[in-house]
Amino acid sequence: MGPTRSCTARFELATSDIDIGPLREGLLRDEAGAYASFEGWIRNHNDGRPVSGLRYEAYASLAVAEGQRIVEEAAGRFPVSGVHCVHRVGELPVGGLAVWVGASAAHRDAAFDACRYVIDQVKLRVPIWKHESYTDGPAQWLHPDEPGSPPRPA
Amino acid sequence: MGPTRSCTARFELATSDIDIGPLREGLLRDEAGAYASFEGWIRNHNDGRPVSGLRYEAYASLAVAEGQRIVEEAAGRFPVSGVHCVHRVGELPVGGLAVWVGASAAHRDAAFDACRYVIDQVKLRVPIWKHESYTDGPAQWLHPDEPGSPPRPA
Amino acid sequence: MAKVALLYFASLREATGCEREEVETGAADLAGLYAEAASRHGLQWPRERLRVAMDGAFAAWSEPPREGSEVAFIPPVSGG
Amino acid sequence: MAKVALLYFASLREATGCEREEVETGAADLAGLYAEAASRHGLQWPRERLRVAMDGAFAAWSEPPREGSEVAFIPPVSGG
Repeated sequence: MGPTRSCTARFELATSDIDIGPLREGLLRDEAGAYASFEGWIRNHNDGRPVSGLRYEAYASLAVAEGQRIVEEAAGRFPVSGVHCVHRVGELPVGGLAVWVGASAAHRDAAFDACRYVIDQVKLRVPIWKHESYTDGPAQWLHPDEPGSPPRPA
Repeated sequence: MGPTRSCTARFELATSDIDIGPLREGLLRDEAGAYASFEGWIRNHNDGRPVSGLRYEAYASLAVAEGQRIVEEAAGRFPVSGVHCVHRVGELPVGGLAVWVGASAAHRDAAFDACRYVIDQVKLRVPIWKHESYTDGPAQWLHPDEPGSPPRPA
Repeated sequence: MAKVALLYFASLREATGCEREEVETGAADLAGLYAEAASRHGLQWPRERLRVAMDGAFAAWSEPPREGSEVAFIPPVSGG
Repeated sequence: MAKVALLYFASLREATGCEREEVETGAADLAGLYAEAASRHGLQWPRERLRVAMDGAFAAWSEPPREGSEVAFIPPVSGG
């Protein structure tokens, strides 16, 4: 399944800061009346613990393949003009930009829906892991429980 | 009804181009992990007709009061850190930025929901009108029908 | 009788040919005030499709016009 | 016997102490290959919590390991 209209659908990993200005401009289209974007920023807390920063690690080849599949699914499901996602890997400080998603479309329903679909699926499926550092204890890898899954091993 | 947490909620009219860089930065918060934005751009077509540009007119004092009410409603309904909307008035070319909405929050549900609420309500309630020019005929004011409403007078 | 200023926007301004007019009215409510304006200018909009604002806040059609107030008849909006 | 390279990420890499190892395996499927690795390194993750990829694409646990392939055991992801 892929887009049937001519439409940009692109996923990338970034090893340095994401510059959103040109990414947004790459989605401008004369026929597009709506643009929705999402950004994930590093919070200063997680699960009640004070976060000092983090590092993202990816299984790069599979992450790019799975991310590309996700943006193409979004382009096939929703009538968008373009959809683009960039995920950062490496060290990030509190406030840093971890992930950006942008979608342009003739109408706002499709722009919002595509943007939401991409970030939700990226968080579920793309092999990227967060190594979180705290001000109150040792750093750890995050491996979220799925609903109903057995507890994480110690 | 207003926000019970400390939270930015702001609506503005702009008479010149909207500069989104500083608007986005104004919503950065160390406790916010999610940012959603929406932009409305002038399309090159509407209802099947080729659009050459348009002009927005507002009943400014009421538009600002109603817009402010909307962003405060969003801040009260959804756990956001900040929500901001700027609507352009005056002449705009195809591709021009008509309206911008941004919302930051600890989690992405609230950021998306607040952003969507604001643009939906702004379109329904804020006294701003679109005067659209076409390449194939005379310009006209747009007054959308509400569902079930009697036809527009000639 | 109350003296009020009427504001017209978008296609209502095109239809009346003015953006503001001062009138003396004996209308009991804002609905009556609109009926007078519609009759004076030949406005085609049924009141049900409009909203009304007095002094910069939305108002009910059943409110009486306040002396010295500014009243706007609001056709369906198309911002965003 | 098949010769495969195993990749470990995140806490699995911490647990094994390596990001890549070459092994000869007689396992009939990828599930058996994981059982060998879990036993060798004392891995605590039950297979049900992991996914598996072969040569850069997600795979089924029932697939046999391909000679010369690269196999990754994928713990729950936390990007975004």
